[in-house]
Amino acid sequence: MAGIRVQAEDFDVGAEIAALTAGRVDIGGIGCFVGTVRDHGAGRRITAMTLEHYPGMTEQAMARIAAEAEARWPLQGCTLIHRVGRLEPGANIVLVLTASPHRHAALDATAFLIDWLKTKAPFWKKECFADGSEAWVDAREADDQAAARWAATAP
Amino acid sequence: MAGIRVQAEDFDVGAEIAALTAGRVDIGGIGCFVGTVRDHGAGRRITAMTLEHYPGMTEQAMARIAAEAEARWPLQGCTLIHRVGRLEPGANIVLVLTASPHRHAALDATAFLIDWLKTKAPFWKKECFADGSEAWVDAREADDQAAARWAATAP
Amino acid sequence: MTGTVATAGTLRILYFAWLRERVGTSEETVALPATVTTVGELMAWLQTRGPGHAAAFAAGGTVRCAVNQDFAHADAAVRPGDEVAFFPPVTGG
Amino acid sequence: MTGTVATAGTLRILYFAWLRERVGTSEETVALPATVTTVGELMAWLQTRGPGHAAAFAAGGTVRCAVNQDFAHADAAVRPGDEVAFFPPVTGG
Repeated sequence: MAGIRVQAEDFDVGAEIAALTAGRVDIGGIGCFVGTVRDHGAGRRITAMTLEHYPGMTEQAMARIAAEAEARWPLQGCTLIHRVGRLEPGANIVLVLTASPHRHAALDATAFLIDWLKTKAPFWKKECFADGSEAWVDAREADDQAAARWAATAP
Repeated sequence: MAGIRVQAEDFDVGAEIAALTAGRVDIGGIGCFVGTVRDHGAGRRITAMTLEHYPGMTEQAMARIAAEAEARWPLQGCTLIHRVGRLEPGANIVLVLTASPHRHAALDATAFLIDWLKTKAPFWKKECFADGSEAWVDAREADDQAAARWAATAP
Repeated sequence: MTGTVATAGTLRILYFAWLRERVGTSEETVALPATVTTVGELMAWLQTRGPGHAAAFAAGGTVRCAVNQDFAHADAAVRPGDEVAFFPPVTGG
Repeated sequence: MTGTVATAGTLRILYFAWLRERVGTSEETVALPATVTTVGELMAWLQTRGPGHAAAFAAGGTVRCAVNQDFAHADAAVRPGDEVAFFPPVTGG
Protein backbone atom coordinates (compact mmCIF):
# COMPACT_ATOMS: atom_id res chain seq x y z
CA MET A 1 0.00 0.00 0.00
CA ALA A 2 2.79 2.41 0.88
CA GLY A 3 4.73 4.11 -1.92
CA ILE A 4 8.41 3.21 -1.58
CA ARG A 5 11.14 4.60 -3.83
CA VAL A 6 14.93 4.79 -3.83
CA GLN A 7 16.09 7.09 -6.59
CA ALA A 8 18.85 9.43 -7.75
CA GLU A 9 16.39 12.10 -8.96
CA ASP A 10 14.95 14.81 -6.76
CA PHE A 11 11.35 14.57 -5.55
CA ASP A 12 8.55 17.13 -5.57
CA VAL A 13 6.85 17.28 -2.15
CA GLY A 14 3.71 18.96 -3.48
CA ALA A 15 3.31 16.38 -6.24
CA GLU A 16 3.85 13.51 -3.77
CA ILE A 17 1.21 14.90 -1.40
CA ALA A 18 -1.19 15.31 -4.34
CA ALA A 19 -0.56 11.70 -5.41
CA LEU A 20 -1.08 10.40 -1.86
CA THR A 21 -4.33 12.27 -1.32
CA ALA A 22 -5.79 12.24 -4.86
CA GLY A 23 -9.55 11.71 -4.88
CA ARG A 24 -9.74 11.18 -1.11
CA VAL A 25 -12.05 13.10 1.18
CA ASP A 26 -11.52 11.08 4.37
CA ILE A 27 -8.04 12.34 5.28
CA GLY A 28 -7.72 14.67 8.26
CA GLY A 29 -4.06 15.46 8.01
CA ILE A 30 -0.80 14.76 6.27
CA GLY A 31 2.40 14.49 8.29
CA CYS A 32 5.57 15.18 6.39
CA PHE A 33 9.30 15.31 6.93
CA VAL A 34 11.88 16.34 4.35
CA GLY A 35 15.54 15.75 5.17
CA THR A 36 18.03 18.01 3.42
CA VAL A 37 21.81 18.12 3.04
CA ARG A 38 23.51 20.48 5.50
CA ASP A 39 26.72 22.22 4.54
CA HIS A 40 28.50 21.15 7.71
CA GLY A 41 28.86 18.11 9.93
CA ALA A 42 30.97 17.54 13.04
CA GLY A 43 32.31 21.08 12.68
CA ARG A 44 33.60 20.68 9.12
CA ARG A 45 32.25 22.24 5.95
CA ILE A 46 30.74 19.69 3.58
CA THR A 47 30.75 20.30 -0.16
CA ALA A 48 28.71 17.22 -1.06
CA MET A 49 27.68 13.80 0.15
CA THR A 50 27.30 10.49 -1.62
CA LEU A 51 24.63 8.02 -0.55
CA GLU A 52 24.82 4.32 -1.30
CA HIS A 53 22.16 1.67 -0.68
CA TYR A 54 21.64 -2.07 -0.97
CA PRO A 55 19.31 -2.46 -3.96
CA GLY A 56 16.56 -4.89 -3.14
CA MET A 57 17.16 -5.16 0.58
CA THR A 58 16.68 -1.43 1.12
CA GLU A 59 13.32 -1.27 -0.66
CA GLN A 60 12.14 -4.44 1.11
CA ALA A 61 13.12 -3.06 4.50
CA MET A 62 11.38 0.25 3.73
CA ALA A 63 8.20 -1.59 2.73
CA ARG A 64 8.34 -3.59 5.98
CA ILE A 65 8.72 -0.54 8.21
CA ALA A 66 5.93 1.24 6.34
CA ALA A 67 3.69 -1.78 6.96
CA GLU A 68 4.66 -1.65 10.64
CA ALA A 69 3.72 2.04 10.82
CA GLU A 70 0.40 1.24 9.14
CA ALA A 71 -0.21 -1.45 11.78
CA ARG A 72 0.69 0.86 14.70
CA TRP A 73 -1.23 3.94 13.60
CA PRO A 74 -4.48 4.44 11.65
CA LEU A 75 -2.78 5.52 8.41
CA GLN A 76 -4.57 5.96 5.12
CA GLY A 77 -1.40 6.07 3.10
CA CYS A 78 2.33 6.51 3.36
CA THR A 79 5.12 7.54 1.00
CA LEU A 80 8.84 6.98 1.62
CA ILE A 81 11.39 8.30 -0.87
CA HIS A 82 15.15 8.19 -0.29
CA ARG A 83 17.66 9.60 -2.73
CA VAL A 84 21.04 8.01 -3.50
CA GLY A 85 24.14 9.20 -5.34
CA ARG A 86 25.89 12.56 -5.05
CA LEU A 87 23.93 15.31 -3.28
CA GLU A 88 25.02 18.88 -2.62
CA PRO A 89 24.13 21.12 0.36
CA GLY A 90 20.52 22.23 0.26
CA ALA A 91 19.42 19.19 -1.75
CA ASN A 92 16.57 16.95 -0.62
CA ILE A 93 17.66 13.57 0.77
CA VAL A 94 14.58 11.86 2.14
CA LEU A 95 10.81 12.30 2.23
CA VAL A 96 8.31 10.79 4.65
CA LEU A 97 4.58 11.38 4.08
CA THR A 98 1.76 9.91 6.11
CA ALA A 99 -1.99 10.46 5.82
CA SER A 100 -4.40 9.81 8.67
CA PRO A 101 -7.78 10.93 9.99
CA HIS A 102 -5.91 12.08 13.12
CA ARG A 103 -3.05 14.58 13.29
CA HIS A 104 -1.18 12.90 16.16
CA ALA A 105 -1.21 9.57 14.29
CA ALA A 106 0.17 11.25 11.17
CA LEU A 107 2.93 13.12 13.03
CA ASP A 108 3.88 10.23 15.34
CA ALA A 109 4.11 7.87 12.36
CA THR A 110 6.21 10.44 10.50
CA ALA A 111 8.64 10.68 13.44
CA PHE A 112 8.78 6.88 13.75
CA LEU A 113 9.52 6.44 10.04
CA ILE A 114 12.21 9.12 9.79
CA ASP A 115 13.92 7.79 12.94
CA TRP A 116 13.99 4.35 11.36
CA LEU A 117 15.22 5.64 7.99
CA LYS A 118 18.02 7.54 9.72
CA THR A 119 19.16 4.66 11.90
CA LYS A 120 18.09 1.29 10.51
CA ALA A 121 17.66 1.50 6.74
CA PRO A 122 20.52 0.15 4.63
CA PHE A 123 21.99 3.46 3.43
CA TRP A 124 25.58 4.62 3.79
CA LYS A 125 26.69 8.21 3.60
CA LYS A 126 30.09 9.57 2.60
CA GLU A 127 30.87 13.22 3.16
CA CYS A 128 33.08 15.28 0.84
CA PHE A 129 34.96 18.16 2.45
CA ALA A 130 36.22 21.49 1.15
CA ASP A 131 39.85 20.26 1.09
CA GLY A 132 38.90 17.46 -1.30
CA SER A 133 39.01 14.69 1.28
CA GLU A 134 36.14 12.28 1.84
CA ALA A 135 34.97 10.21 4.81
CA TRP A 136 32.25 7.66 5.48
CA VAL A 137 29.93 8.91 8.23
CA ASP A 138 29.98 6.93 11.47
CA ALA A 139 26.68 5.70 12.90
CA ARG A 140 25.73 7.95 15.77
CA GLU A 141 24.59 6.67 19.12
CA ALA A 142 22.04 9.46 19.42
CA ASP A 143 20.32 8.13 16.33
CA ASP A 144 20.22 4.61 17.74
CA GLN A 145 18.59 5.96 20.89
CA ALA A 146 16.05 7.84 18.79
CA ALA A 147 15.06 4.63 17.02
CA ALA A 148 15.15 2.59 20.24
CA ARG A 149 12.48 4.75 21.88
CA TRP A 150 9.91 3.35 19.45
CA ALA A 151 10.65 -0.23 20.49
CA ALA A 152 9.05 0.18 23.92
CA THR A 153 6.11 2.47 23.19
CA ALA A 154 2.75 1.68 21.70
CA PRO A 155 1.00 4.61 19.96
CA MET B 1 10.66 35.91 11.29
CA ALA B 2 7.89 33.34 10.84
CA GLY B 3 5.61 33.58 7.81
CA ILE B 4 2.01 33.97 9.02
CA ARG B 5 -1.00 34.09 6.72
CA VAL B 6 -4.77 33.80 7.00
CA GLN B 7 -6.30 33.56 3.55
CA ALA B 8 -9.25 32.29 1.55
CA GLU B 9 -7.03 30.95 -1.26
CA ASP B 10 -5.46 27.52 -1.29
CA PHE B 11 -1.72 27.14 -0.58
CA ASP B 12 0.95 25.18 -2.44
CA VAL B 13 3.01 23.09 0.01
CA GLY B 14 5.92 22.66 -2.40
CA ALA B 15 6.10 26.39 -3.10
CA GLU B 16 5.94 27.19 0.63
CA ILE B 17 8.78 24.77 1.41
CA ALA B 18 10.81 26.27 -1.45
CA ALA B 19 10.21 29.79 -0.07
CA LEU B 20 11.16 28.74 3.47
CA THR B 21 14.40 27.04 2.43
CA ALA B 22 15.44 29.22 -0.52
CA GLY B 23 19.18 29.76 -0.63
CA ARG B 24 19.81 27.95 2.67
CA VAL B 25 22.31 25.13 3.08
CA ASP B 26 22.19 24.85 6.89
CA ILE B 27 18.79 23.17 7.25
CA GLY B 28 18.74 19.51 8.25
CA GLY B 29 15.03 18.89 7.98
CA ILE B 30 11.62 20.37 7.37
CA GLY B 31 8.68 19.28 9.49
CA CYS B 32 5.30 19.74 7.91
CA PHE B 33 1.64 19.17 8.67
CA VAL B 34 -1.24 19.78 6.29
CA GLY B 35 -4.76 19.65 7.69
CA THR B 36 -7.52 18.78 5.22
CA VAL B 37 -11.33 18.77 5.27
CA ARG B 38 -12.82 15.35 6.01
CA ASP B 39 -16.18 14.40 4.57
CA HIS B 40 -17.57 13.31 7.91
CA GLY B 41 -17.58 14.40 11.53
CA ALA B 42 -19.27 12.91 14.59
CA GLY B 43 -20.80 10.24 12.35
CA ARG B 44 -22.45 12.61 9.87
CA ARG B 45 -21.49 13.32 6.27
CA ILE B 46 -20.16 16.82 5.74
CA THR B 47 -20.61 18.57 2.39
CA ALA B 48 -18.57 21.65 3.29
CA MET B 49 -17.29 23.72 6.19
CA THR B 50 -17.00 27.43 6.71
CA LEU B 51 -14.16 28.89 8.74
CA GLU B 52 -14.30 32.29 10.39
CA HIS B 53 -11.50 34.14 12.17
CA TYR B 54 -10.88 37.33 14.13
CA PRO B 55 -8.90 39.52 11.72
CA GLY B 56 -6.00 41.11 13.52
CA MET B 57 -6.16 39.06 16.70
CA THR B 58 -5.75 35.77 14.84
CA GLU B 59 -2.62 36.86 12.98
CA GLN B 60 -1.14 38.38 16.15
CA ALA B 61 -1.78 35.21 18.12
CA MET B 62 -0.25 33.09 15.34
CA ALA B 63 2.86 35.28 15.30
CA ARG B 64 3.17 34.94 19.09
CA ILE B 65 2.91 31.16 19.07
CA ALA B 66 5.42 30.95 16.21
CA ALA B 67 7.81 33.08 18.28
CA GLU B 68 7.27 30.75 21.23
CA ALA B 69 8.08 27.71 19.07
CA GLU B 70 11.21 29.49 17.85
CA ALA B 71 12.21 30.08 21.48
CA ARG B 72 11.56 26.46 22.52
CA TRP B 73 13.25 24.71 19.60
CA PRO B 74 16.23 25.60 17.39
CA LEU B 75 14.15 26.59 14.37
CA GLN B 76 15.55 28.25 11.28
CA GLY B 77 12.18 29.25 9.96
CA CYS B 78 8.49 28.61 10.31
CA THR B 79 5.42 29.09 8.14
CA LEU B 80 1.81 29.03 9.36
CA ILE B 81 -1.05 29.36 6.88
CA HIS B 82 -4.71 28.96 7.82
CA ARG B 83 -7.53 29.20 5.31
CA VAL B 84 -10.91 30.80 6.01
CA GLY B 85 -14.23 30.82 4.17
CA ARG B 86 -16.05 27.89 2.60
CA LEU B 87 -14.00 24.69 2.14
CA GLU B 88 -15.14 21.40 0.66
CA PRO B 89 -14.02 17.86 1.59
CA GLY B 90 -10.48 17.17 0.46
CA ALA B 91 -9.50 20.85 0.56
CA ASN B 92 -6.46 22.09 2.48
CA ILE B 93 -7.27 23.93 5.72
CA VAL B 94 -4.00 24.59 7.50
CA LEU B 95 -0.27 24.34 6.90
CA VAL B 96 2.54 24.19 9.45
CA LEU B 97 6.15 24.21 8.23
CA THR B 98 9.24 24.26 10.41
CA ALA B 99 12.91 24.14 9.44
CA SER B 100 15.64 23.04 11.84
CA PRO B 101 19.09 21.49 11.85
CA HIS B 102 17.53 18.63 13.87
CA ARG B 103 14.62 16.42 12.82
CA HIS B 104 13.15 16.00 16.30
CA ALA B 105 13.09 19.78 16.80
CA ALA B 106 11.32 20.24 13.47
CA LEU B 107 8.72 17.53 14.12
CA ASP B 108 8.12 18.43 17.79
CA ALA B 109 7.66 22.10 16.86
CA THR B 110 5.27 21.06 14.08
CA ALA B 111 3.18 19.02 16.53
CA PHE B 112 3.22 21.89 19.06
CA LEU B 113 2.08 24.43 16.47
CA ILE B 114 -0.72 22.32 14.97
CA ASP B 115 -2.01 21.44 18.46
CA TRP B 116 -2.12 25.15 19.24
CA LEU B 117 -3.77 26.08 15.94
CA LYS B 118 -6.44 23.42 16.48
CA THR B 119 -7.23 24.38 20.05
CA LYS B 120 -6.20 27.95 20.86
CA ALA B 121 -6.19 30.03 17.68
CA PRO B 122 -9.23 32.27 17.11
CA PHE B 123 -10.93 30.27 14.34
CA TRP B 124 -14.48 28.98 14.33
CA LYS B 125 -15.74 26.18 12.16
CA LYS B 126 -19.27 25.54 10.91
CA GLU B 127 -20.11 22.25 9.27
CA CYS B 128 -22.65 21.89 6.45
CA PHE B 129 -24.43 18.55 6.20
CA ALA B 130 -25.94 16.61 3.31
CA ASP B 131 -29.49 17.51 4.40
CA GLY B 132 -28.71 21.22 4.07
CA SER B 133 -28.46 21.87 7.81
CA GLU B 134 -25.46 23.59 9.37
CA ALA B 135 -23.89 23.52 12.82
CA TRP B 136 -21.03 25.26 14.58
CA VAL B 137 -18.47 22.73 15.78
CA ASP B 138 -18.09 22.37 19.54
CA ALA B 139 -14.63 22.63 21.06
CA ARG B 140 -13.44 19.13 21.91
CA GLU B 141 -11.90 18.25 25.23
CA ALA B 142 -9.40 15.94 23.51
CA ASP B 143 -8.01 18.92 21.67
CA ASP B 144 -7.62 20.91 24.87
CA GLN B 145 -5.70 18.02 26.38
CA ALA B 146 -3.48 17.85 23.30
CA ALA B 147 -2.59 21.52 23.69
CA ALA B 148 -2.23 21.26 27.47
CA ARG B 149 0.53 18.65 27.21
CA TRP B 150 2.87 21.31 25.82
CA ALA B 151 2.39 23.54 28.86
CA ALA B 152 4.37 21.25 31.16
CA THR B 153 7.11 19.93 28.88
CA ALA B 154 10.33 21.56 27.80
CA PRO B 155 11.75 20.33 24.47
CA MET C 1 -15.75 61.87 36.13
CA THR C 2 -17.61 59.59 38.56
CA GLY C 3 -21.11 58.12 39.04
CA THR C 4 -22.94 61.22 37.98
CA VAL C 5 -22.24 60.78 34.23
CA ALA C 6 -24.60 58.41 32.40
CA THR C 7 -22.02 57.08 29.91
CA ALA C 8 -18.26 56.86 30.07
CA GLY C 9 -17.60 56.79 26.31
CA THR C 10 -17.98 54.25 23.52
CA LEU C 11 -16.88 50.67 23.10
CA ARG C 12 -16.46 48.70 19.88
CA ILE C 13 -17.94 45.21 20.26
CA LEU C 14 -17.33 42.31 17.85
CA TYR C 15 -19.22 39.00 17.66
CA PHE C 16 -18.05 35.79 16.01
CA ALA C 17 -19.59 32.46 15.00
CA TRP C 18 -22.94 31.70 16.62
CA LEU C 19 -22.77 34.78 18.83
CA ARG C 20 -22.67 36.90 15.65
CA GLU C 21 -25.62 34.96 14.26
CA ARG C 22 -27.71 35.35 17.45
CA VAL C 23 -26.95 39.03 18.00
CA GLY C 24 -27.56 39.61 14.30
CA THR C 25 -24.49 41.74 13.66
CA SER C 26 -20.74 41.21 13.53
CA GLU C 27 -19.94 44.55 15.10
CA GLU C 28 -21.54 47.39 17.00
CA THR C 29 -20.42 50.52 18.81
CA VAL C 30 -22.15 51.05 22.14
CA ALA C 31 -22.25 53.92 24.60
CA LEU C 32 -20.73 52.39 27.71
CA PRO C 33 -22.67 52.99 30.96
CA ALA C 34 -20.37 54.26 33.67
CA THR C 35 -21.49 51.36 35.87
CA VAL C 36 -19.96 48.83 33.46
CA THR C 37 -16.25 48.43 34.22
CA THR C 38 -15.58 44.70 33.64
CA VAL C 39 -16.24 42.08 30.96
CA GLY C 40 -18.74 40.34 33.25
CA GLU C 41 -20.67 43.57 33.83
CA LEU C 42 -20.61 44.26 30.09
CA MET C 43 -22.08 40.83 29.32
CA ALA C 44 -24.87 41.34 31.88
CA TRP C 45 -25.65 44.75 30.40
CA LEU C 46 -25.54 43.54 26.77
CA GLN C 47 -28.15 40.85 27.58
CA THR C 48 -30.66 43.63 28.27
CA ARG C 49 -30.27 45.18 24.80
CA GLY C 50 -32.73 42.87 23.02
CA PRO C 51 -33.79 39.26 22.40
CA GLY C 52 -30.84 38.58 20.06
CA HIS C 53 -28.33 39.74 22.64
CA ALA C 54 -30.18 37.85 25.35
CA ALA C 55 -30.03 34.64 23.28
CA ALA C 56 -26.33 35.14 22.52
CA PHE C 57 -25.35 35.44 26.17
CA ALA C 58 -27.85 32.94 27.56
CA ALA C 59 -25.35 30.06 27.50
CA GLY C 60 -23.00 32.11 29.68
CA GLY C 61 -20.29 29.53 30.35
CA THR C 62 -19.38 28.85 26.74
CA VAL C 63 -18.87 32.47 25.72
CA ARG C 64 -15.26 33.57 25.50
CA CYS C 65 -14.01 37.14 25.36
CA ALA C 66 -11.06 39.18 24.17
CA VAL C 67 -10.30 42.76 25.18
CA ASN C 68 -8.16 44.60 22.67
CA GLN C 69 -7.43 41.28 20.95
CA ASP C 70 -6.18 39.52 24.09
CA PHE C 71 -8.18 36.70 25.69
CA ALA C 72 -9.84 38.08 28.83
CA HIS C 73 -11.77 36.71 31.81
CA ALA C 74 -15.05 38.02 33.24
CA ASP C 75 -13.22 40.19 35.78
CA ALA C 76 -11.02 41.90 33.17
CA ALA C 77 -11.46 45.68 32.94
CA VAL C 78 -13.19 47.34 30.00
CA ARG C 79 -12.55 51.01 29.32
CA PRO C 80 -13.88 53.53 26.80
CA GLY C 81 -12.18 53.03 23.44
CA ASP C 82 -11.56 49.31 23.99
CA GLU C 83 -12.30 46.69 21.35
CA VAL C 84 -14.19 43.84 23.04
CA ALA C 85 -14.95 40.61 21.19
CA PHE C 86 -17.27 37.75 22.16
CA PHE C 87 -17.09 34.30 20.61
CA PRO C 88 -17.51 30.59 21.38
CA PRO C 89 -14.57 28.40 22.37
CA VAL C 90 -12.29 28.26 19.33
CA THR C 91 -12.51 25.33 16.90
CA GLY C 92 -9.75 25.97 14.38
CA GLY C 93 -7.74 23.79 12.06
CA MET D 1 27.55 -34.88 0.83
CA THR D 2 29.67 -34.41 3.99
CA GLY D 3 33.23 -33.46 5.05
CA THR D 4 34.95 -35.21 2.17
CA VAL D 5 33.99 -32.57 -0.45
CA ALA D 6 36.32 -29.52 -0.62
CA THR D 7 33.58 -27.00 -1.50
CA ALA D 8 29.86 -27.01 -0.82
CA GLY D 9 28.84 -24.73 -3.71
CA THR D 10 29.05 -21.01 -4.45
CA LEU D 11 28.04 -17.93 -2.49
CA ARG D 12 27.35 -14.44 -3.83
CA ILE D 13 29.01 -11.83 -1.61
CA LEU D 14 28.26 -8.09 -1.71
CA TYR D 15 30.24 -5.28 -0.09
CA PHE D 16 29.03 -1.75 0.65
CA ALA D 17 30.57 1.59 1.66
CA TRP D 18 34.11 1.35 3.04
CA LEU D 19 34.05 -2.46 2.96
CA ARG D 20 33.53 -2.25 -0.81
CA GLU D 21 36.39 0.23 -1.07
CA ARG D 22 38.78 -1.91 1.00
CA VAL D 23 37.94 -5.22 -0.69
CA GLY D 24 38.13 -3.45 -4.04
CA THR D 25 34.93 -4.88 -5.49
CA SER D 26 31.21 -4.50 -4.86
CA GLU D 27 30.45 -8.13 -5.53
CA GLU D 28 32.14 -11.49 -5.89
CA THR D 29 31.08 -15.11 -6.21
CA VAL D 30 33.16 -17.49 -4.07
CA ALA D 31 33.40 -21.25 -3.86
CA LEU D 32 32.28 -21.94 -0.30
CA PRO D 33 34.56 -24.32 1.69
CA ALA D 34 32.51 -27.02 3.35
CA THR D 35 34.00 -25.97 6.71
CA VAL D 36 32.29 -22.57 6.47
CA THR D 37 28.71 -22.81 7.73
CA THR D 38 28.15 -19.51 9.58
CA VAL D 39 28.61 -15.78 8.94
CA GLY D 40 31.42 -15.69 11.52
CA GLU D 41 33.28 -18.55 9.84
CA LEU D 42 32.76 -16.87 6.46
CA MET D 43 34.28 -13.62 7.75
CA ALA D 44 37.29 -15.46 9.16
CA TRP D 45 37.79 -17.28 5.86
CA LEU D 46 37.32 -14.12 3.72
CA GLN D 47 40.11 -12.37 5.68
CA THR D 48 42.57 -14.93 4.30
CA ARG D 49 41.74 -14.10 0.66
CA GLY D 50 44.07 -11.11 0.35
CA PRO D 51 45.22 -7.83 1.90
CA GLY D 52 42.06 -5.97 0.78
CA HIS D 53 39.81 -8.53 2.41
CA ALA D 54 42.02 -8.57 5.50
CA ALA D 55 41.77 -4.75 5.78
CA ALA D 56 38.01 -4.86 5.28
CA PHE D 57 37.42 -7.28 8.12
CA ALA D 58 40.17 -6.00 10.44
CA ALA D 59 37.78 -3.75 12.36
CA GLY D 60 35.59 -6.75 13.14
CA GLY D 61 33.11 -5.22 15.52
CA THR D 62 31.80 -2.56 13.17
CA VAL D 63 31.04 -4.88 10.26
CA ARG D 64 27.38 -5.74 9.81
CA CYS D 65 25.98 -8.56 7.71
CA ALA D 66 22.85 -9.58 5.87
CA VAL D 67 22.05 -13.06 4.60
CA ASN D 68 19.56 -13.11 1.74
CA GLN D 69 18.79 -9.44 2.46
CA ASP D 70 17.96 -9.93 6.14
CA PHE D 71 20.23 -8.58 8.88
CA ALA D 72 22.17 -11.51 10.36
CA HIS D 73 24.47 -12.13 13.34
CA ALA D 74 27.84 -13.94 13.32
CA ASP D 75 26.22 -17.26 14.25
CA ALA D 76 23.67 -17.14 11.39
CA ALA D 77 23.93 -20.01 8.91
CA VAL D 78 25.27 -19.53 5.38
CA ARG D 79 24.42 -22.07 2.69
CA PRO D 80 25.33 -22.51 -0.94
CA GLY D 81 23.31 -20.17 -3.13
CA ASP D 82 22.89 -17.55 -0.38
CA GLU D 83 23.46 -13.86 -1.00
CA VAL D 84 25.63 -12.51 1.83
CA ALA D 85 26.32 -8.79 2.22
CA PHE D 86 28.86 -7.02 4.45
CA PHE D 87 28.64 -3.33 5.30
CA PRO D 88 29.29 -0.80 8.09
CA PRO D 89 26.56 0.28 10.51
CA VAL D 90 23.98 2.14 8.44
CA THR D 91 24.03 5.95 8.23
CA GLY D 92 21.02 6.86 6.15
CA GLY D 93 18.80 9.91 5.83
